[in-house]
Amino acid sequence: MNALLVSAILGVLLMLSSVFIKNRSYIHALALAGLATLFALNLAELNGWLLFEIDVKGMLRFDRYALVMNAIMLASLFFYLLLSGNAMEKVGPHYADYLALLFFICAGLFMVTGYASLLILFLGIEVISIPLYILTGSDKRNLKSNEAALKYFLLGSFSTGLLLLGIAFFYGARGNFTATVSVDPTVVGSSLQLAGLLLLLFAMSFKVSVAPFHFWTPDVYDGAPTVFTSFMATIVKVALFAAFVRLFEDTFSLQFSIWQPWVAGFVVITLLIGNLTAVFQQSVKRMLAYSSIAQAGFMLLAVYAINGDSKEGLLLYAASYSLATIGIFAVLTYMQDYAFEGFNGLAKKQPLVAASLAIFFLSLAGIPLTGGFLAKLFMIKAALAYQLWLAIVAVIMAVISVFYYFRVIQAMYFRDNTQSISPEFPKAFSILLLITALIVVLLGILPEAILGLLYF
Amino acid sequence: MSISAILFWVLSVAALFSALMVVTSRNPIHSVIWLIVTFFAISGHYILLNAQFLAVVNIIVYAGAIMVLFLFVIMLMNLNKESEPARHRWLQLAGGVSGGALLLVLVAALKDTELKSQQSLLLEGHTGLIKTLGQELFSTYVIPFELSSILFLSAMVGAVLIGKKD
Amino acid sequence: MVVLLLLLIPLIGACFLFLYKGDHRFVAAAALRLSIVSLLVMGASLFYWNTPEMLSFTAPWLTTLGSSLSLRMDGLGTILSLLTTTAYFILFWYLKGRTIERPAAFFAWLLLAQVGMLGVFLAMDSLLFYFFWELALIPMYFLASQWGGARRIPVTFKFFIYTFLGSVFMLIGILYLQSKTADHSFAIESIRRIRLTNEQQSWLFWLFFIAFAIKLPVFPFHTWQPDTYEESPTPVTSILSAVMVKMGILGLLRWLLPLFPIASYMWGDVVMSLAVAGIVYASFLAMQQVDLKRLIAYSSIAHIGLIAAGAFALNQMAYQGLLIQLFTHGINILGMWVLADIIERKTGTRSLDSLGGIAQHSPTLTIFFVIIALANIALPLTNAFVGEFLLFNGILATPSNYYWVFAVVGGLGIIFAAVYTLRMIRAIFYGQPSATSPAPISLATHEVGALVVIVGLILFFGIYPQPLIDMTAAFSKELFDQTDITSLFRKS
Amino acid sequence: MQSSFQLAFLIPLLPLIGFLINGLGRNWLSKQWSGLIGAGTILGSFLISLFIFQAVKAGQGEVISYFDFIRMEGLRIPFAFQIDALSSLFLLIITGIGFLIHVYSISYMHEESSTSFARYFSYLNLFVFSMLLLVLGSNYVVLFIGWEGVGLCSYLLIGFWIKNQQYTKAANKAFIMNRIGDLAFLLAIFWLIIKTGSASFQEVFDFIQANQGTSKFSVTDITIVTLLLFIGATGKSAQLPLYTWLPDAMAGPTPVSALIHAATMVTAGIYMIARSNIIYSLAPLTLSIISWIGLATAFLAATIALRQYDIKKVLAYSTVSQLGFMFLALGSGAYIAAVFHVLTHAFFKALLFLGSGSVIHAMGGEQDIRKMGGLSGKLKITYATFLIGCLAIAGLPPLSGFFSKDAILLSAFLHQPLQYGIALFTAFLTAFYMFRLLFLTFHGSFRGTPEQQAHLHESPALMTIPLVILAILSVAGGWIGIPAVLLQDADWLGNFLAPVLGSTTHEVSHATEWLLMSLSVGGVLLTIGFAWFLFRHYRATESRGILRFFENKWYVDQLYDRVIVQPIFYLGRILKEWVEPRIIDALVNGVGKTVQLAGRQIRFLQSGQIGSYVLLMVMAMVVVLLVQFFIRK
Amino acid sequence: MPINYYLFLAIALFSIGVVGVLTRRNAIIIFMCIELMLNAVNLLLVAFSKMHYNQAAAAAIPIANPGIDGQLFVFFIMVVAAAEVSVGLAIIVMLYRNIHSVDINFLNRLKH
Repeated sequence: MNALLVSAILGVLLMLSSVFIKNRSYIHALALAGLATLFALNLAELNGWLLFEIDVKGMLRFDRYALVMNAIMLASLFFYLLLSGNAMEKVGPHYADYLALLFFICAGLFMVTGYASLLILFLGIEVISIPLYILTGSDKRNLKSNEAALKYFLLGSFSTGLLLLGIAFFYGARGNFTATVSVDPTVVGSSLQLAGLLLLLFAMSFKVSVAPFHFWTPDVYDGAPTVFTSFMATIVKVALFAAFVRLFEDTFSLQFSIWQPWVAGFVVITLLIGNLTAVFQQSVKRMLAYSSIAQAGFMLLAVYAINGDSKEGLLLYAASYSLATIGIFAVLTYMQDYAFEGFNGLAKKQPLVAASLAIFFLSLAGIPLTGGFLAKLFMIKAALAYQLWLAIVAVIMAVISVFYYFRVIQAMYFRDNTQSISPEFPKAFSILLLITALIVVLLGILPEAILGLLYF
Repeated sequence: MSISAILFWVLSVAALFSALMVVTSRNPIHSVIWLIVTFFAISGHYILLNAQFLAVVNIIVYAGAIMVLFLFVIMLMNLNKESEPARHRWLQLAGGVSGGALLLVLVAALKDTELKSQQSLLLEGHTGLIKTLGQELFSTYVIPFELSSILFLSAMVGAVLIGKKD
Repeated sequence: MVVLLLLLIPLIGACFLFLYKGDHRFVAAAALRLSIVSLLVMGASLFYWNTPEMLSFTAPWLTTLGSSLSLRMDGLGTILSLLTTTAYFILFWYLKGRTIERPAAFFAWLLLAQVGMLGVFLAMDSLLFYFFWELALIPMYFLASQWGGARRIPVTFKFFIYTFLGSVFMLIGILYLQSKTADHSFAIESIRRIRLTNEQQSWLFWLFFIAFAIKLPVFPFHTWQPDTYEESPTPVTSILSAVMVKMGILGLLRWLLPLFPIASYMWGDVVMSLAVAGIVYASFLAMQQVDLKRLIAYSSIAHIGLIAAGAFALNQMAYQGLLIQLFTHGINILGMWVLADIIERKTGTRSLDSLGGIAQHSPTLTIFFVIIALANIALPLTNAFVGEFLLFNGILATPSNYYWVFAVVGGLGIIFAAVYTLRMIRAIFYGQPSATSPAPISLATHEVGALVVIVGLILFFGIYPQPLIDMTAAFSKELFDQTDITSLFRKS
Repeated sequence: MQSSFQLAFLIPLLPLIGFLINGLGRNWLSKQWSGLIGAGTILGSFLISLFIFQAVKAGQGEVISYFDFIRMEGLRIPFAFQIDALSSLFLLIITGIGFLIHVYSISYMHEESSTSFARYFSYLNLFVFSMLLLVLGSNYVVLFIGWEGVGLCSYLLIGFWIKNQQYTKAANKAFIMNRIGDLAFLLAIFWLIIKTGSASFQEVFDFIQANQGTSKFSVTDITIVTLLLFIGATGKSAQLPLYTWLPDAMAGPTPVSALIHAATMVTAGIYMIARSNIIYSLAPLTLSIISWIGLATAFLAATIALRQYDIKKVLAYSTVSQLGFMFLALGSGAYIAAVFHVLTHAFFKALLFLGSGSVIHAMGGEQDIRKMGGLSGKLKITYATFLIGCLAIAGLPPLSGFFSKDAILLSAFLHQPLQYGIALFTAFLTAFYMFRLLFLTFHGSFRGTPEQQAHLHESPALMTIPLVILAILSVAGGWIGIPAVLLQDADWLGNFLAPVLGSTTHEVSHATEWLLMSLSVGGVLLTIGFAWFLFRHYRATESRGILRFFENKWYVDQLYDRVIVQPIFYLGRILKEWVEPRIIDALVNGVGKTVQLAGRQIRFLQSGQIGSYVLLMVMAMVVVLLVQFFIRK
Repeated sequence: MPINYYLFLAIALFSIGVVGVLTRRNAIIIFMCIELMLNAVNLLLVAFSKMHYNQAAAAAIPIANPGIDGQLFVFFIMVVAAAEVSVGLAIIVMLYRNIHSVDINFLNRLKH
């Protein structure tokens, strides 16, 4: 609640800041300071301290899980701004506006992690989506960016329609929008609620890019300015997953046996399509887009297996996946083009960057001693409580993911640079990247650092 | 057949027909016009359902503001002729069939649904009155109401950001 | 505590070398010293620090998951740690004067791999085991891919992905077992207490077995191995082949057999058939190879087939032989790779067709080669004899109806081993000197030293193998008690 | 413990020390020193063996344990020596003849460089060490260690001239064929260990005698074990079907042929079976198989020897044939006769080989008897000793061969008259080809090149003295086992070996014995006359018919090549070229390829068209709704 | 009127919107079809609102303003739709500026 309100205020502040502050680094600093404040306020709320005492009238509910998730997102966002702030300037002249939109999105993120009414969920999703449409198209001269924006907008609006139809059915069955479980027998078995459930499932699947509702993802991620792709693919996706879990854990827990097989099916299709398609990509950026679909398949296991393991796993996933992906995209913004060949021989020229990237990719692939491994471990463990075959499919797909993640590692470490140009990275950037990588490793060694927040 | 039933049928047929025309019109301008007709028909339904305020808002906001915006953009782009080439035949067919299938499936699924009240009693109650709505909006729904301001802010920033020529 | 020390020494060394960008001489010397320290610590743990407190270490770690940093050195761990430290010492001594591109990274990766392998050998917690399992794999992959031959990238990638695929199945098995434990723990003691039905044992068996079969490798999961051995730089190949392969055997002995004894018996025939088929198959292929490294690679598959068959013989004799063989096979194959490396470096080729007549002018090298090659085919009074003797003896005593088939078909490997080994010796050393090796091959002092250590170990344990038997007797007894089929069936 | 037994460990140790000194110091030792060390250590062993022999003669044998080779729960294999009549006799043969051959070698190998000279002696010493280990071992494992050790040394010595790839090929062949037998031997040992829990002779024999026929050790077990042991013996002792390595082994230096391939190593199989006589006596089926295989080998090798032209090849086949006789004796249950023949054969065959070495030496390396002839004039000592050897092997009284062969024939007669007939015929063949060899080599006119003729000379004393000693032994060696029919209570050997091998008393009348003896002696004399008639003057003749078949060694090598070697080779080729890359690896790679291919295809779903995206989504929705509402209900 | 009728009417309108999205190429028309879908939902919500009101009235459940939630939700949907339209049209105009077309078939730089 603290963070939600303050982030909106910060958004307004940054929106206006461009009028008063001409130096971009000050704006950047302001944004970072704002984020730090948000983070502090969020932690304060974790300890029970609220900035405003507001009667939310059952619209919002910030429980511990939501707050921890927010903390993770804010921390990721902090690293994101540190690593990619520079790249944001290259997109266009409206630096402060981009930041303002980011903070508005932030408010949306907090809405979807802490909603208690489907209305807030809907509003939150829209608060996230509408600025994202704009950020996707923010590279106005770039036709790919334009195209991505329109595709994202049209498909996103379409899915909003599905979401609303689902909510309408839900309302028809229940008479309210409260996102809690209903034990009313006329509600539990009603086909209206069932239809609403399925439509909500489709709409949420769309938002978190779960197959077969993922089609927008590769095109949009590819077309959007890299720095915003990074944001979309990580923090936003994580928040929406939190919302997804919350919706099906609370509201539809009694229909568990109905939707669980469908989610399992979606997991399989998502993993298959995401991983298999990623194998054949020629551009690292597009490969990452598909890989984010594949990772979504893994995160969907958290929905599938609503249990302690899966929720802990989602937290770890949020942290490790976000940090690793943010790091990779941050490096990508420095590259000439996004072909795999661009990474050839990077290890010899930029050992720190290469090592960090290697750790990020290892984490994404789920190699032990990285956060990504433990995250996957939790997910598989959670799934194993129900179905062995699903766990087996998941790990096989994790192995397939090695196919494409390791292409970059191979390029960096095992191939020689044949081109004369090689990307230059500022020293501070390299060190920051390494710190990010070390955090990813730390997550794999001491996950208690994050999971502890849930219980203490 | 009561007057309300007659009105219902008339409005329904009008809505469906005009909606179909939106989809099938070759000329974008016609589509816009038909959509406005649809909105009017829906507003009529709102009145039948005792949602007077929404009916009015629907006409002002949708039929008025939003559709004018559409019209304006279409005019701006000089799309006011039957310029759109037809889609691939089978794609159209597949689209129609899929949409139809969706309709059929949903209707079939919900055909026997247990509704809490079978009949909609027309012209009864005061739910749709502006006063009731206003009171509720600024008490229970004050949080979403305030939060939607963020939406507008960001939409505003975004529209400026995108629309500005630099 | 000493087990932790064994892991920390190479770990610290690796970190230091990763950060240090120094000249070759310093790096090689530092690595050699580290390996000597490791070896000394290992020796001390054998003779002085062999109390249970010193040989085990437990610290809380990943407690929310039910895991802990639990290390213990039992008989199996002892012999494998001894092998690891010895092999590293020999290898680093051998590599002392060698110029390697980016030496610091090379040695650092090797040391990191040592951490992983020792961890696998000592871990008493299944999740920790899995961690180390992968930790050993990654450095090997980087080593092979960065310093390897022309086809290194696809070949080592296949190696990596194949092994990784196997290990994730094992991970599922581990997670399943953990979920069945009473205290939701990954510790081996807790897992042992689970009572599994035969059906559960059966599919868990395969989940684990595939991981180990690929690592070993057991026919027909072996195709990554010859390519990888060929393309890796030979020092890396030697570690892969001498030490890393033992991870798979350890997996069989510590995790597979004691946890799923009934399934091991049920599927024993299948596995042993694969194993002995692999012996013959690999021997046939070894006979056909013209590349020295590929030949040794296939011969290694044949040896591993025997070891795998021995593991499923489910009797104490086979276990005992296998445990000895762990050490002796490591030393012998290490010797083979060192020799292959010497020959390749000094003649510039490893094709049997273009080698020849080396014995004419380089008798010392020839003697080393012949001794190590003959040890490799388990001639009596070399170290491998006792191991293979007990192994075969155990295979003939396996509680299967086809015991004699396994013994006889596996025994064909003895004959074929002689065929390809002698062919190799003849092609490389006999006849007239070839164009590639007209001049005598001189060996540096440290190279001779390393080879002398190997030959010394071969002969010492060939004549007096009892220390190795004593080291592992308790473990083989315990393992047999856990997998004794007759008593298991009586119980159930 | 007998005090002299305490020295027993020195018997193998001395040659081992000799091996180490010669092996490690080969670059520094002069030829004199190498030879001295090589021969000296064997002499030392011989002297100790004599002591021990005396001690054994005086009393019982003993088992001396040194350390535990393998000690684990349920199995203990000590490194222990068994000293009894059998082993002490073999000790004498090995060290005695070994010493003579060492001495001979000093001269024979003098043309080698000092390094390879030392290498030669180190191999010889290692061989003697292994052979001693073989006969001293008190259990099958130590026996096996020596068994493999002699195989290894045989390999090293056959391929001694490493430049010649033909020779090294022969060495490989010898080693591999031996390994085939070794596998069977090993399996037998395993079987014994599994069934009896021990590998020590005494314990195994006690166990089997106590439990034979029961479920602990059934008749099948006995048959299997004895058969496997016998297969092991066929490898080492060059019996059918594993004999073909021995003629090829003639690639090694001639003294090596004398020592290894005539006097000692090849008799290891006989020793082993004699040692295990307690088990064999319980296995009549195996015994009969052994006798038939021995007989067949004897006959086959004799026929081949008829048409060979290489002096060493003839001797090699004769060795195979004589070994066949020994197995015939074993199979007939006449273990003492077999050991007796081992002893006498060691004398005269070593003599013959060394003699042939002397001839080859004189001929400058020529081994083809068609290019010799008339050497008796120049090589008088060699001729005389060679003649004695031929007479001995032909079995003419009172030379040693007569007594041992007679014992074998007698046992065969008692066992199975048909076998006796064939064995007798084979004995005639032996006389025939040996005298063919003698006549072609030493009689007639010289057929070599003039240079060779000029070069002809008698060998130096270091070579001829061993010849003479061996000739004396060949004459007198048989007198330790004179059958009762000729001289009462003169069968000293039988009495000596009886504690180990059991006494053999024949239930046969003296008249029959006389008949048999005269039959064989008369036949041999006739055969020698026939040979004299045929080969006094050599004429080059084209072999025809059956003789051509014999000359080509019954085409056995070709048969093995076609049936075993080539199929293995082609199978290997198929596996390498086809199965490995196209099936197994292709399956593995196929998975990867499938992934890639699937990726390539699936990505076309991503058409870039909003319409198709929405279409797919709607279709998915319709399917899910349809299934949920109308099928899963 | 039976609420079912409203339900079917809304679904029909919604499906027509979907068909429009599927069959048209003009981005603006597609967007309009999406608006049609939203309106179908609005209609449905209002109908359900009425239904809940009736039910509460019939059962005399003491809730203040039964069924008002649905109508308020419609209000928010309109708010959102307005914001969406402003952004959406801005994007379409931007695209038109660059490629002088609003035909979505020309949007295929990003694929596979």
